[in-house]
Amino acid sequence: MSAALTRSGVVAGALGGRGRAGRTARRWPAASVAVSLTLLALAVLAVLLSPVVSEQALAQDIMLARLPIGTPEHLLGTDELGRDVLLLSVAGSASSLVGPFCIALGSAVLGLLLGSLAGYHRGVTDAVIGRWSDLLLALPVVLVAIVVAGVFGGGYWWTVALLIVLFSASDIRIVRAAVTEQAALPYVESAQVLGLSSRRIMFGHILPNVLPLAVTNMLLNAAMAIVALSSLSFLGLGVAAGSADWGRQLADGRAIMADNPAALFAPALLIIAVACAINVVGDWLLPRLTIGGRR
Amino acid sequence: MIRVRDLSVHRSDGAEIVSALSFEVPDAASLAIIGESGSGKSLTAKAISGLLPEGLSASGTITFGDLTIDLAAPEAEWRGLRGGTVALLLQDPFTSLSPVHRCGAQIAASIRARGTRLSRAELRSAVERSLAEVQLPARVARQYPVELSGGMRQRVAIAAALAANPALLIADEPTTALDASTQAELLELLGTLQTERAMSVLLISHDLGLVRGRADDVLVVYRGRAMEFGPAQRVLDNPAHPYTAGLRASEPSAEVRLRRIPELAALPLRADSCASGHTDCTPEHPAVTTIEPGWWVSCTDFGGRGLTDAETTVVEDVPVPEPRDVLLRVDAACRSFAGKQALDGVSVVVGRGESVGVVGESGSGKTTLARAVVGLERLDSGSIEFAPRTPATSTGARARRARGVRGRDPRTVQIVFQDPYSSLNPAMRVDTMLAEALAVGKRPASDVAELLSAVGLPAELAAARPHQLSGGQRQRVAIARALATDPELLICDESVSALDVSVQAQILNLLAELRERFGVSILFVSHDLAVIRQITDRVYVMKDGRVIESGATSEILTSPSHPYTRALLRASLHEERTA
Amino acid sequence: MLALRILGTLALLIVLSMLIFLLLYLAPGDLVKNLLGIRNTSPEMIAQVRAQYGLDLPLHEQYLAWLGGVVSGDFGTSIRNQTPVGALLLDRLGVTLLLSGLAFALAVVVAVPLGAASAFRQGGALDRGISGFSILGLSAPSFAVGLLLLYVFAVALRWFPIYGVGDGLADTLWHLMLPAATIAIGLGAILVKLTRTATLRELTSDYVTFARARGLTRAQVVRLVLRNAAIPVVTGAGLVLTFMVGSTVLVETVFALPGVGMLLQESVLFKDVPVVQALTLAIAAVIAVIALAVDLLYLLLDPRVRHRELAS
Amino acid sequence: TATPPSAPAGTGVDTGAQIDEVTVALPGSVSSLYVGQEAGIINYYVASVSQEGLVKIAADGSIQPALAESWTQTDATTFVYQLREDATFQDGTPVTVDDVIFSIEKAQDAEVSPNFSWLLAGIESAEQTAERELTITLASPSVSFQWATSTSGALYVTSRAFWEENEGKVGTSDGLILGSGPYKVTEYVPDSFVSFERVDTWWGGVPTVKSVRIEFIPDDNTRLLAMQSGEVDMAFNVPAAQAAQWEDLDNAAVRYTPDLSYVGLQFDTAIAPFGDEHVRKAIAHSIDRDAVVDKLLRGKAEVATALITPESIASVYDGAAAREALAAVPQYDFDLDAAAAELAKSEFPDGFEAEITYPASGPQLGQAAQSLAQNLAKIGVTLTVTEVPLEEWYTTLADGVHGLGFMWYFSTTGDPGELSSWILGEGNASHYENPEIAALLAQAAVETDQAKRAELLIETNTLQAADAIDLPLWWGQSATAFSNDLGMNDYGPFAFFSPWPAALYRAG
Ligand SMILES: Nc1ncnc2c1ncn2[C@@H]1O[C@H](COP(=O)(O)OP(=O)(O)OP(=O)(O)O)[C@@H](O)[C@H]1O
Ligand SMILES: Nc1ncnc2c1ncn2[C@@H]1O[C@H](COP(=O)(O)OP(=O)(O)OP(=O)(O)O)[C@@H](O)[C@H]1O
Ligand SMILES: [Mg+2]
Ligand SMILES: [Mg+2]
Repeated sequence: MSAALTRSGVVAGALGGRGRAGRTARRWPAASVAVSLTLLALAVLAVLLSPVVSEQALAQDIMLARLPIGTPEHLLGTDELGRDVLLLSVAGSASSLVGPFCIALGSAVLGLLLGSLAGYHRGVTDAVIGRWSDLLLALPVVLVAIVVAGVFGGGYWWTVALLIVLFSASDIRIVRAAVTEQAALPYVESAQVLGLSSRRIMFGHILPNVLPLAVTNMLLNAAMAIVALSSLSFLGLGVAAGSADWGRQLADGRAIMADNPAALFAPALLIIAVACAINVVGDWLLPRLTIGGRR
Repeated sequence: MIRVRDLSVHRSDGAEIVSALSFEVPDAASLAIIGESGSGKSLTAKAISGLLPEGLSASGTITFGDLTIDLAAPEAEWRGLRGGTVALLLQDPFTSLSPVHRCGAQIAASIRARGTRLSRAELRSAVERSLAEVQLPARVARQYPVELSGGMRQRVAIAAALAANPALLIADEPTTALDASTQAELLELLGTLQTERAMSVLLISHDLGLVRGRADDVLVVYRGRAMEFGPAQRVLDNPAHPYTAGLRASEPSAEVRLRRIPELAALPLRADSCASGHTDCTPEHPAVTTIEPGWWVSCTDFGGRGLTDAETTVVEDVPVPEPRDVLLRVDAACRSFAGKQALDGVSVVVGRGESVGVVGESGSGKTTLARAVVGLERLDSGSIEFAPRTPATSTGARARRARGVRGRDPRTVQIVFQDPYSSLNPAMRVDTMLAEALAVGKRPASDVAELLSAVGLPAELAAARPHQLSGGQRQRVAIARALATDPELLICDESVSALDVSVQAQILNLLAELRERFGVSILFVSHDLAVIRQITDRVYVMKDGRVIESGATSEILTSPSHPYTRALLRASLHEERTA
Repeated sequence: MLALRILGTLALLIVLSMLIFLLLYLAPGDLVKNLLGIRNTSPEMIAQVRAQYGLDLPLHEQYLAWLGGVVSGDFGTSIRNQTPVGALLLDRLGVTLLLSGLAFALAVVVAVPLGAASAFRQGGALDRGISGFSILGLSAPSFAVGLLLLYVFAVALRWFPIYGVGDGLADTLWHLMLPAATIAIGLGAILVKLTRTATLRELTSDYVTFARARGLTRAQVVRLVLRNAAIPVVTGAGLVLTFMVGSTVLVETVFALPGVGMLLQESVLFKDVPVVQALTLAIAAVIAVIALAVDLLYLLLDPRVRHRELAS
Repeated sequence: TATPPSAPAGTGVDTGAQIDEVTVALPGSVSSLYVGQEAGIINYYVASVSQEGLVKIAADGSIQPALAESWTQTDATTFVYQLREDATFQDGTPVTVDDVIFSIEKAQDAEVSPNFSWLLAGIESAEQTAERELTITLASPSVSFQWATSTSGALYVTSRAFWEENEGKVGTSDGLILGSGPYKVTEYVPDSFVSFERVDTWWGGVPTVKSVRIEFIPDDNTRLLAMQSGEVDMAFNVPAAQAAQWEDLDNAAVRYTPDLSYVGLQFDTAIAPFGDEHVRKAIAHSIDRDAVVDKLLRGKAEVATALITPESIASVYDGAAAREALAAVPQYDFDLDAAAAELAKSEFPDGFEAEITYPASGPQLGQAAQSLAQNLAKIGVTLTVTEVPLEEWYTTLADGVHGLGFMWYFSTTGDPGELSSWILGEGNASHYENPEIAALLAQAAVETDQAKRAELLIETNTLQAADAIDLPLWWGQSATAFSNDLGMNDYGPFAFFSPWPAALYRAG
C-alpha cells in the first residue's frame, strides 16, 4: 500500500533531477487534450453532483447484492452490499478527487515552503530540512498511519493531512533543487543587493520561477493520491468502510470480480482516466504557465 | 569558389529573417560577415550548414565547385556534406564541446565520421597531429574540456572541426566569449590554418576591429539584408554605406576618449519613399550600386546623420589626482577559493563622483572584487569601508530591513551585472521590479516613469516582462533598478561585454550621462581597455588577484609602466593596428 | 565532507530511532494482547509478559536499553519470531534487495532506451505512444498490474511461476521476474519521463549542434547525447531507487515473497519493536548509501563535478 | 447446507497410489512453528502435521487416543494416561513420559508459551507414575481439561533433548520443531513456506503422501490463480466472497465444513447507552441475520441461534437435534418496528451515536456491520463502521470505549463450554453479572455427563439471550479446495487438528 505513496515521491525525485521538466512539454494532439478537458469537466460535475446522489447511492439492498453488469436499472450492476455501481461511482467522485487534490496542493505548498527555505538559505536550514525529508522517506508509512489513526481517530481529513506531510518529502526535494539553481542567478543577487528581505526574495522572486515545476509535480501527485488515500483504509484511516469512494470500491470490488466485474473495473478505469487526463492537461497547460519560458 | 545565392530564412509564420543574401568566398580566401546582434549572422551560418533550428526554413543555393546544394535540402542530404564540405565552429567554447568526453575522443569522432578506418594507434597519432596543428600539447587529448581554459577549448573545437577536413569553415563569433589577448591569438591561428590548408573561411563577428586584417572580403548585414560587400580593408577604412560607417564609429577606441560615443540610429528599411531615385528599388530587393568590381552597396533610404559635436570631441587628458573625498575604500582585501588566491591584498579607492576602472585578464579577480564591494562575497581579510553622505541609521526595524547583503546599505552601493539575460527576474514585470527597488530607496512607485526615461526606455515598456526585451533594453532596466535607490556608487561588472558595439555605445553614453546628472560614482570592471578608456578617469590594473598598477586612465593606457599592462594594451591595440 | 555526511546520517538514524520508539509507543494495539491472545487476560500473566519484554520500564529506559544493545552490536530478538533481529534482517533484506535490484534493472533496461527514443522522435507517433503508456503505467494501481501480469504470464502462458522465491539464484531470479516487472512498470514510467526530459534537454545543447556541424554520424551524435543525458538520469534513477526501498510490500503480498516490506508491516502491527527499529534503520541506511553511491557515480560520470571536487 | 462430517472430500475414490508431494496454500504465515508462541488457527494447522498431543478429537467431536493409548479419570481432578509403546519422535528417539511432562511444563510457562499457557494453568502437577504412565492432577475439577491435552487444545508434545539442544531457537527457521507425528519439518521460511518429509516411524503407519509443502500466500487472488494453474493441490480458508470463482475451477473442488467458529455482537453493559436493555434489544431487532448469511456470506455459513455451535454438542445430539435444541434459545427477529419500539422505551428514544470496529482480515464482519448500520440509521441510531488491523482490533475489545463490538471466535477443541464459560463467565468483557448463569457454569465445569452438561450450557445461553448481552449472528464454515486428484478421509471440523496429510489420498 505504501507503494502508491512512495511512487509519487519517485516521480518527484525524477523531475527534481534537474528541475526543468516543464520546459520540454509533450505535444499532445489537440484531440486528446480536448478529450481530457472534457473528462475533467465531467469529473468536476460529478464532484458537484455527489452530495445530491450520495444518499441514494449508499442505500444498500443486500437482496440485490452483486447483480452483474448490464442489469436493467443497474447498468453497471451492484456491489457486495447491493448498491448501484454507477451511482456509487458518481457519489464517490467527491471523496476520491477532493482529498487527493488537497493532498497534491497541500504537499506542493509545504514543498514550496520548506524547499524554498532549504534551497535559499542552505547551511543549517538546508541540512535540517534535508534530513527531515529523509526522515519522511524512511518512516514506515504503516506505523505513522496507525498512530495517526489511533491518536486522532483517523478521519478522512486527518488522513489527507498525513498524506500531505508524507507526499511533501518529494516536493521538498524538487523545489529545493530548483531553488538552489535559481538562487545562484544574478537576479537573486540583485535583489539581495537591494536589501530585500529573504522572505520577499524567496516568495516574491524565486517562487514564481519554480512554480511551473511544482505544478507539474502536483499534477502527478494528484493522480497518485487517489490510490494512496484509499490504500490506507485497512488501517482504519481515510475513507471509512462502506463509504462511496473509488479506491474503496477498487479494494472491495476485487472479491466480487467474478460476480460483477464492473464493481472493480468501473473505479479502476475512472482512476486511470482521471489520472491520465490530469497529466495530459498538465503537459498541455504547463508551457502556457511558464512565464518567460520563451527566450 | 564557394557561392551562396539568394539565401533566405523564414519563420514558420512566413516572416523573413534573412532576405536573399548572395555572396561568394573564393577558394582559400576568407569572408567576414558583420552586423549587429540579431541581424541574422548566425542563422546565415546555420542555413549554409543545414543546421537551422526547428521552425525555421531556408531557401537558396550554395555551390562548392561543381556541387550545388539546395539550402532547403533535407537533413539526410546535409548529413553527407557536413564535416568534409562545410563545418561550423560555434561562438561559445564553453558549451560547444561535450563536457563528459575527453578532448581526444571528440576530435577522433570527427576523424571517424569521415569513414576512414584507423587502428587505435593511428587514430591516436591523428588526434595528436590535429592538436599540434592548433598548437596544443598531446596531453590535451586525455583531458576533459572543463580542465582547459576558454581559449584552449576553442582550439580543441577548431581541431575537431578541421579534423573533418572541410572545404569551408564557418566560424560564428569564435572569440566573443574570450578575453582580448586570447581573442587575438585565436584569430591569428585561424588565419594561419586557413593559409596552410588552403581552405575557405567564413568569419562571423559583430566586431569590426576583429575582422580588420583577418578577412579578405567583408559582408555587412543589417536585419537580414546585405548592406555592403567588398574588400575588407577598403570597406572598413572607407565605408561606402552609412550603416557600415556607423558601425565603425560606434566602436570605442582605446587611444582617445570621446565626450560621447557615436550611436547607430535604427535604419529605415522601408524603401517606400526611396530618396535615391532607383527605379527598381523594393523593400525586398533594394537596388545595388556597384562602387567598383567586387564592392557594392545596397540602397537604403537612409536619411543620414552626421556625428554630433560631442561624438567627435576628444576629451583632453588631464592629470587625475588621488581623490580626497573618498566614498569607497577597499583595504588589503584578500579572498581565496579552494587554495586559489582570487584577491591578494587588493586596495582600491573610489572618490565621490569619480569613475574608476578595473582591468585585467580573465581570472584576475575583478569580479571577486566587485562582488566583495557589494557584499555578495565575503573577505578572508582586509576591509571595505564606505563614507556615505547620509549614514544609515543603525536603529529601528526599518533601517534594518533596508540593509543589503552583509550590512551594505542599498542606498549607498548598487551593482549591474554582465549578463542582461539572467540578471532580471523572468517572472516579473519591469514596473514591479522598479517599484520594488524604489521602495528600498524610499521613493514612490510613481517614479517608475522617471526612472525609465532616465535610462532612455519608452514608458510603454513598464508593463513588459524581460523576455519581451532586447539585451540592450534589459541592461537598461538593470541600470534603472540599480539607480532606483539613488546609490552613491554604481558597480558595473563587465556590464557591456555581452552587448554588441552599437548597444554598448548606447549604454556607455547612458552611464556617462547618469554620472553627470546624478553625480553617481562608478566602479567599472572590464577586460576591454577601449571601454575603460571611454568611461573611467582612473584605473586599477589587476593580475592574479593583485593590483599591479593604478593611475589616471589616460596615462596608464598611453604609457603603462608595468609590462603586464603593456602586454594587455598591445593585445587590444593589435586588432586596430593590424589595419 | 564525507565525514560530515556520515555524521549527518548518524544523527538522522538516532532521531529516527527515537521517533520510531515514540510512534510505536503511541500506536494503538498492544504487544501483550498480541502475545497472549484475547482470552488470556489474567493480570499476573500480563504483568509477567510486560516484565519479560521490559514494557514495565519508563519509555526512555526502554529506549536506552535498546540503544545500549545496538551500540554493542545487538539489535535484540524479534518478539514475534523469537529470532535474533540481525539474522532475520539478513534473510529478508536479501529478497527485497534482489527484487528491488531486478525491478530497477528491468526498468532501466526498458525505460531508458524508450525515453531516449521518444526524445529523438519528439512529437512523433512513437513519442506519443510511449508517453501515453507511461502515464498509464504511472496511474495503474500496482496490485492490478500484478494480477494482470500473473494472469497473462503465469496462468495463461505459464512462462513464470505464480508465487514464492524458489531455490538457488537462477530459480529465484525466475520467480522474481513477474514481481519485479510489476514494480518496474510504475518505475519505468517515471524513468521514461525522466530520460525523455533529460535527452531533450541535451538535444538542444550547443555541443550537439557542433557535433552535427562537423559531420558526425547520427549514431555518433546519439552516443554523445546519451552519455551526457546519463548524468541527470542517474541522479533521478538513484532517487527513484531510494523511494523504492521499503515500498515493496504490495508486490510482496501479491506474489507471496518473504521480503522486508511484509515483515515491516507485520512487525509494526504486532509492535515488534526490535524488528521495526532495525528494519527502519536499515532502510534509512540503504537510502543514505544509495544517495552516496549516486553522488560518487556523479563524480565518475561528470568530469565537471570531479574537477570541482578535486579543486576543493 | 453443511456437508455432514466425515464424508470423504474430493470427487474421486481412493486409488491407493502414492503421492510424491502435496502443495498446500495457506492464506497467512506463521511466525513460529511452536504453537505456544503464536496460536493462530493457521499455527494449529501447521503444527498438527508434525506434532501430536496425548489425545485427539475425532471427526465426530469425540476424544480419541493419540500418544496416549488410553486414559482414565480417577477422580474429579485426576487423569491417568498410558503412553503408547511404539511412539517415537522423528529423530528416532522414543517418546517418554518425561518428554510429555516437559512439554506440559513448557506449555504452562507464559514466557515461552504466552499464547496458551492459560489453557493448562489448571494443572497442579504432572507426574510419571509408572514406566509409561502419566498422572495429571488438577487444582480444581474441570471437565473441559480433557480437550486441553489434545492438539486441538494446548499440548504439542516435543522432546526434552531436542528443546534443550535448541534452547532459544525452537520454532524458528533455525531450530525448527520436533514432534512424533508422521511428518518431520525439513525447512521453514517465515512468510514463505514450510516443508515436511514423511517418516516411517509413526505409530499410525505410513501415509500415502511423501512430502508436504505448505505455502503461505496471503493474497486471495494469487491463491486462486495458483490453484487454477495447478501449482497448489489444496487451499485452506477459501474466502466466502470468492467461493463462486473457486467453485468454477475445472481442476478443483471446494468442500465446506462448519469450522466451530462463532460470530456475534457483544455489548459492554458498563458503557452507555449499552447498559440499557432496550437499546440492546433494539439493536438485536435491527440485524437481518438471514439476509446477511444468505446474501453477504452467500450461504457459506449458518445463522447462529446460540453461542454454542451444533458441532460441539455433536456427541450428544445428532445434527438436526443439535440445531433444534439450540434454536430453542429465544431469538430476536429482524423487525425494525420492534426495534424502534424498544428504542422508544429506552433512555435514548432519539437515538445515539456509536462506533463498531472490525478487523481487516474479516471483511464479512464489516459488511454485516454496514448492513446493521443502514438498518439502525432508520431508527435514528448512527453507527460508524471502522476497519482496523486485526492486532488493533484486539485492543478495541473491552477497551472501555467501544460498547458494541464483534465477538469472532474460533474454537479449536469442540468443548461446548469453551466460549460460553469465557464470555459469560466471571470477569467477562460485557460486565454482565448474572448469578444464575454463574451457578450453571460452575455446575457445567464439573459435569462429566456430556448430555447434562450440554443442557446446562444451553440454559446459560437462554438466560443471556433474555438480557441480550451477546447476539449470535452466524456459525462459520471453512471451505477447503482440493484439486481433482486429491481426496481426504475424515474431512470435518476437526480434520486439521491432527496429522491431516495422513488422511489424504490420490483420487481417481
Ligand atoms: N529559432 C528561431 N526562431 C525564430 N526566430 C529566431 C530563431 N533564432 C533566431 N531568431 C531570430 O532571428 C534573428 C537573427 O538571429 P541570429 O541568431 O542570426 O542573430 P545574430 O546576427 O547571430 O546575432 P548575435 O550577434 O546576437 O549572435 C533574431 O532576431 C532572432 O530573434
Ligand atoms: N565562487 C568561486 N568558487 C571558486 N573559485 C572562484 C569563485 N569565484 C572566483 N573564483 C576564482 O577566482 C579567480 C578570480 O575570479 P574572478 O571571477 O574574480 O575573475 P575575473 O577577473 O572577473 O575574470 P573574468 O574576466 O573571467 O570574469 C578565478 O581563478 C576563479 O576561478
Ligand atoms: Mg549569433
Ligand atoms: Mg568576471
